[in-house]
Amino acid sequence: MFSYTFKRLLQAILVMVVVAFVSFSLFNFVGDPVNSMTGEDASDQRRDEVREVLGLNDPVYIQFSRFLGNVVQGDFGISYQLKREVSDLVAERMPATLELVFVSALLAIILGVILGVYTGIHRDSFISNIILVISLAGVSLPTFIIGIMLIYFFSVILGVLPSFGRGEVTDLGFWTTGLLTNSGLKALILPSITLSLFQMTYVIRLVRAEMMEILQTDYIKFAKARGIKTNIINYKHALKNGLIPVITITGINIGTLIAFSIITETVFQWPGMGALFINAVYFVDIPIMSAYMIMVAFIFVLINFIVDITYYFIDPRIRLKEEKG
Amino acid sequence: MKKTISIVLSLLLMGIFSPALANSIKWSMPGDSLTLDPHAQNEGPTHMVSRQVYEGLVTPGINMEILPQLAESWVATSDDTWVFNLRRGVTFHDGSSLTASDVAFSINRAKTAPSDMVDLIKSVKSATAIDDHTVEVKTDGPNPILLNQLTQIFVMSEAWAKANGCEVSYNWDAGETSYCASNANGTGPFEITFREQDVRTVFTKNNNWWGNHYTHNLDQIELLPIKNDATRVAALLSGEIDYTNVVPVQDLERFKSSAGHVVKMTPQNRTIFFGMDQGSAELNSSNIKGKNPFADRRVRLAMYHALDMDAIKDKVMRGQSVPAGIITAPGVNGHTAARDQRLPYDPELSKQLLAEAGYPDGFELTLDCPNDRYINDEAICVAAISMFAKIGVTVNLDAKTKSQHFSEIKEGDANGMTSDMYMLGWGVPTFDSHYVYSYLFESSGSWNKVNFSDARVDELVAAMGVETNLEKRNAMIAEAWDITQDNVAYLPLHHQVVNQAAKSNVDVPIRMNNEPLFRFANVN
Amino acid sequence: MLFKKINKIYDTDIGYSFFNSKIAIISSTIFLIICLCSVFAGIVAPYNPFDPATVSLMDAFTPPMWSEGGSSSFILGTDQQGRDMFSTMIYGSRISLIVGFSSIIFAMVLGVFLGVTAGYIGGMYEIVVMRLTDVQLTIPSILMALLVYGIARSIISQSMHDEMVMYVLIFAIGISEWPQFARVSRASTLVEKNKEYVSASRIIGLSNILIMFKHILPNILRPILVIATIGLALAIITESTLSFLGVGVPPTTPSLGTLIRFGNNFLFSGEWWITFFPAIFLIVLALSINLLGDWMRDALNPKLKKR
Amino acid sequence: MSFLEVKNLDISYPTRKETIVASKNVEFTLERGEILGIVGESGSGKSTIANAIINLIDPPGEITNGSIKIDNNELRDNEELIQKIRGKKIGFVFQDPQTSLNPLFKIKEQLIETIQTHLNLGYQDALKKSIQLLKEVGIDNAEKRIEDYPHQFSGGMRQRVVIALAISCEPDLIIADEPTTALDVSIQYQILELLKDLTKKRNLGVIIITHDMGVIAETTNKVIVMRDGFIVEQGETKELLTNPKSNEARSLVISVPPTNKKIDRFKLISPDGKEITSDSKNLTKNIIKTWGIRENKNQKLLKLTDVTKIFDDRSLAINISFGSKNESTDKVVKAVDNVSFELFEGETLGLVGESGSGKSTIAKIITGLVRPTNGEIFYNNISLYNSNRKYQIDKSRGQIQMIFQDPYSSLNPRFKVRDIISEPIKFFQKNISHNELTKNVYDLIDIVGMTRQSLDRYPHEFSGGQRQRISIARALATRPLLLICDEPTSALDVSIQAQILNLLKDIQDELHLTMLFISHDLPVIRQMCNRIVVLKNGSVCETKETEELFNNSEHPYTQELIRLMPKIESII
Repeated sequence: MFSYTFKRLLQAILVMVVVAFVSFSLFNFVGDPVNSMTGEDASDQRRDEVREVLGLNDPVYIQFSRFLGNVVQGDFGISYQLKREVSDLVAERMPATLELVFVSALLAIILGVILGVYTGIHRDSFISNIILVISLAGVSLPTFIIGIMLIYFFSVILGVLPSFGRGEVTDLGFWTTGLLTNSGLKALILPSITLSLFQMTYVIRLVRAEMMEILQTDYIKFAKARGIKTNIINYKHALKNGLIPVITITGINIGTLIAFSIITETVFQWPGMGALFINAVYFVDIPIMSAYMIMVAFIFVLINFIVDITYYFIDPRIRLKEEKG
Repeated sequence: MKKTISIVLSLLLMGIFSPALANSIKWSMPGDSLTLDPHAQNEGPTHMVSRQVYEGLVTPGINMEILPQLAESWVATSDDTWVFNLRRGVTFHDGSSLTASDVAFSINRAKTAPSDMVDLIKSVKSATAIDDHTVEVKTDGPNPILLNQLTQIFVMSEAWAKANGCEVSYNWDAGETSYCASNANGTGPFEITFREQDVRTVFTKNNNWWGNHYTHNLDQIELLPIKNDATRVAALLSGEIDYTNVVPVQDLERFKSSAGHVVKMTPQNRTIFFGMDQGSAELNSSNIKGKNPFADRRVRLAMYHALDMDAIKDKVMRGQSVPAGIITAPGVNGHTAARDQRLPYDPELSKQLLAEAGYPDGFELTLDCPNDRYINDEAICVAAISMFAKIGVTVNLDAKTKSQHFSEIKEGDANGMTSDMYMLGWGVPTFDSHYVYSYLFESSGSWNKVNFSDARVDELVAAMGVETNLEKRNAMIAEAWDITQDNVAYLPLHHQVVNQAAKSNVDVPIRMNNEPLFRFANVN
Repeated sequence: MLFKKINKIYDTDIGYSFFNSKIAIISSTIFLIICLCSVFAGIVAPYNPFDPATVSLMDAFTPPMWSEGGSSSFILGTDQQGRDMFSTMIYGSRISLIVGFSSIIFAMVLGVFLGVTAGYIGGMYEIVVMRLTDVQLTIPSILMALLVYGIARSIISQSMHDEMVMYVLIFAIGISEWPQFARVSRASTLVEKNKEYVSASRIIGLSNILIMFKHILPNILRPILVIATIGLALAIITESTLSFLGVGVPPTTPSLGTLIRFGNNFLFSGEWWITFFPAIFLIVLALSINLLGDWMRDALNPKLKKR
Repeated sequence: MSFLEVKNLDISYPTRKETIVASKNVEFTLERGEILGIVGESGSGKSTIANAIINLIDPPGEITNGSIKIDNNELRDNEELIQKIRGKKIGFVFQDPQTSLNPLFKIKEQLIETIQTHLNLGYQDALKKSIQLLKEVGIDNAEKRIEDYPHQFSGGMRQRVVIALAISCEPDLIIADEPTTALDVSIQYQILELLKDLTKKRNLGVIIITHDMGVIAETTNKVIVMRDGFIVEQGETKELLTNPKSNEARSLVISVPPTNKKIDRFKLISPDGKEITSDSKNLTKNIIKTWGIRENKNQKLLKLTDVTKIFDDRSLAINISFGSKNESTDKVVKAVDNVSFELFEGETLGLVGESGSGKSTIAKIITGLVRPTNGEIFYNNISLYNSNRKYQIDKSRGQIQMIFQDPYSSLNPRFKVRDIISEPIKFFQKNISHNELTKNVYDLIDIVGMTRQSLDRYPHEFSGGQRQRISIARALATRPLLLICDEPTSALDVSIQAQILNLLKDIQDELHLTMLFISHDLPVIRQMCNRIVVLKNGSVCETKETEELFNNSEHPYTQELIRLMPKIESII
């Protein structure tokens, strides 16, 4: 158990270092932040001052080592555009994004598994085919179109749900949440549907394929031969095996969800990290961009670390393999 | 545990039953104020927010006329000395009274680095409190536009600033911050009671304001920045916001025709134009090598005649623009209706001119364009490209975000290549043509990126900077315009129009700088 | 002769499954039509919207033919620049398809090469390659594409932007898709590598390159084909999303995403057709590819026995 | 009235091209306490019948006619009744114990679940019964092992668990579909004994489906021989085996390699009952012409000294990535342990041993597919591995070739037969003309007894036996001196096995090949080899001349292997 955890931890750190390196070195090439801060009618002298203050005149490796040292301490520097500690900005925006991603992931997984299991068991039923066609439409619809459609229908035409923002939020000190107020919950509905639809279809298709395969294995046939009831076979035997890849996909898709929240947050004006990031891209705000990349990678690595550990408990085959070694 | 539950419950109840105020405006624009420190950033949206909370000695009125505010009256005692008499009985939001030393402190604070207002009031040498209600301002020689400049200088409480460690402004560019950046204590009609930057700012009516409370009937203003145009429009349509001072032109018609909404518009002090590099030996992106087509006035003129600005006004701007013949807005000293008359749209003449200049088959080059700076900037460029194509000039578009765009115009791209042709907009905060010359036409002008150079113009620009005889000075301005217009130094496009939309029960007066003055706003 | 060939295809399991799946036939027909239209855009489209000289701004905002104020010369109306919607969409889909196909081929070549070699050679090389895919996977495609795009824009000379932007997009999307191919082809290679025909080839003395790319590669093409198909739809959607975010192809040669982005601004002002038609077109295109991919996944999966 | 009565049973699989008849007019009966064997080659429909009894036929197959009665209750189309008797009245044992158990549930859970489905028992009682069952099927320490997951059991133990599950609810009938095919000889023996034992003790009816005539001979009372869905013959086991009447049964019986004597060639019977004789001399004429005449000098061709192979997977331990689960295990296995033997020109040396004995690894080391950890391999007195333990393939110039076990994976499915055979020819003769190449390929395809038309077809169009012939042709294409046969017939039906073995013998004789013949099947080894090396857990037990080994083996392990192998002669 220990060596298993340790090995994975080591890998996680390795990945993080590479990402940090990539994040910094890549962003180091992008644009000149001075212009984005000073505007078109600033004097040249003013530009030079700003350049000096930001340390942009230093060689790249000094900038990088400075960056790396700071990152370890949670210091991502100061936003070129917003002129605030990036760590503060991220801390401020993170709850919004994580709430959105969390609710979307939950939605995607729960609905995805239920529908996936249904379509996997009832392979050729009419409802299954409808679910599948709809799910494919979900994959084929770009996120931004879904968002625009939802806003147009539910906000502009029906006027029942808000088209932007988080609504009323409650500050718990370390976290601001929209889950405790009516308007906060209402504001969450459209963005989370928009964000989860794409992932949900993935989960549906994955679970379906997995269920279909499992239902043809020998051990399911053997269970049938033992007279085990069909429902128990479907929902106990097959489902448990079928859920294993869902755990994997959850790990991978969290990263995707966070990335796609860039689009959702743009369309819904959701005050999260994605909106912060896309703004940063427009303004070539390197500290925010690199912080965002590192945060996304960190969350991804963390979740996958948890997934690996979860595997250890769920799948006895891995446990045994590791214990032997 | 019990305590936690009760806290959560009360928070919940607060959330659900947050009181709805009778007269409130939910206001939205694409961006937010960068800082509440009134001197840390000289930037539009920042002033828009500050203006509701802070006040200056004088202020621009609804029609940009200069009105007394904290100063009741003033007099210029000599060429370089101004004396302001302060209004009495004015208090800050924290209850302290306004004195002359607060005013002197604020002006001095604004002209001390790292304040961002330093450039604006460079000419102010000193500000001193003569007594509790009199302030003396000394300038560096005569300054005809001092009052104009002072409209942008907001007055803070000296005691409050010192107590909170913001005696001087802070270096916003370097990422510093201060108490005054996230808190405000002004004398204005509204005070800020909640602020989450870029998300939500709440202004509440200041009941102790000195001014006429009946020019507005608001209890509260909520600022909800929405960057995306379509989302902002949707929010107004769905009633989530009441008012926005930035409306995409194509949606104006919808709000206009809607019984539930009102639209207002007025010309803006900003002119959009194309610059053509006429000074370089060769264009970077052109297929013509060894010479610069734009060096030939006929080519520049041909480009001018190719532009159908009425079509652009009609289709791209939905009527929300004033085609321009001069790159300075109406109302600016030096602007005349005659100069603002465009040369006719005449592609045939263009072709003829090109042929005369030796380019019967046209040529090719790249146009640099911002895509998030001016109203429909990118669309204007695309439309212009198809117009240029009709006279045989193949223009490739390179549209990008404003920061990159300005950087590339100013300093060239990553490879040091300067722009051959670009779009730019210019506003004249001083309402005087000299401002335009010194940046755009003077050989050494920092934004003269078309490399226009004319000895006479340089001479005139230098002279008008010190000329105090208004008549003489105006003659110089006129002569300079004659030369530059005749040279077709730039291709003027149009003057932008400011517009705003609101629910029909919301009345916010429109101003040419797009800045709302909520003290004149009403909810019916 | 052709008939015989078709008959022969029909005789195979895949062919049979294809001709008996309405969805497969319909979706592939639609996809084929769109492909043909975009290849022969010059013939199919009534105008060339990418030639600015033929566009007249005064035609802008013409509604579709059947609407009030519509014109028979513009079947689906015109956009904000006066370009014929129908022609613009066809030309736009050409860009979307070129970017989609090229980026997937790029990702496939890179991913399959790395995956096959990693699976076959193993050892340190495999570990490095698989770690690389891990790192790549921590940066989701949209993010990656935004990054690559930003970097490319700042290092490529501005006069080259227009020519380069397509390659940049292809590279950006391709680089974010390759790990899929690498993973699948490595996993399949690991399976194939242990099959006895590979051992037989090694005993004969064939070179590793020959074994990897002549013997193993053809046998792992099926799963690769499936992810390539799904990936194509994804690449097209990614391209349109990037264009929607404003970092795509230049507006003078709009792709479907660019059209939607511009059209979106006119959604509330009544000019719905500018965004509606490209959106529908994009959805139909992506849907037809996805349906095809979905069918292919089931048809090519040997583990799912036919009923 | 019998306990189980099957009458007139027709089962068919409609496909898009034709309807495949899986069984036709099948009729048989079974009494309690009786073991019925159903035997037949692959595709004869024997498994289908077993599945039909409990209505588990894979779709789209269906019973089109007939009746299945158990204790005079009609089962056909009576889903409700079938559901009740599955597991309760009829226990089922599948072929592969590796895949029959759900990997994510403990043995305990699977047993208790089954028991509680059918018997009205509380959890504790069910648990007690489960432990009892495990003890009954011979699992030691049952109280503890019941907490284990399936993968913690070895193959034989797992099959015992499967049997425990099958008998958990006191069934009257057990249907065992190839219950020992995936197991080693010694385990097979134990499982069969267990089944016989249970039959007696519990007075069960048992149906064993198998392709192995030895199993039939040693286990069953009655036997049914099937072919193409028809019962061609049925009767008392002894009667049928000693005096088969139908051609099919005769073919089956005479194709079985005898365990008690060595025969020159297997007799082959065509479906119409005629004997098939091969005339390979004619066919090899051309080959010999191109290869040149070879003579056996009885020289040492291959020599292994102290060859050891350790699989150490710890080096791969870091290779575990996110999401994808790594298949490497952290353990050190000594697969081959100090093995030495010699091989002389023209002889056939047998390597025999159970799974895990290292026999295949030795073949891989000789062919360079696996690097030895230690030891030397000399081919014609030249070491095949250099000082860096790198295989020197040019030292043998394709003279060592191999025939593999699995005819389905040993041919590249994307290559036409012509390309499969011509690739090695072209590799060794880069400048060969097209005509000559074609001629060579024709010679090779002729010699293995295939038609020339088959050259333009793909491997999947052939049966297992035909593919094995193509494999042989490919191996011969490099003009080898040494042919390594790694279980070449263990995936084949017995009559096909006889054909392939005959072919190998013919080719060896004509072309003067030396062979290393690897098998777990002692009777086959006896028929093919001059000398035999017996391997256990990677090391050599003994090496002896074939007849000497079978008659006077010294090593106890060898003795046990010989004792336990199922013998068709046991009944005759």
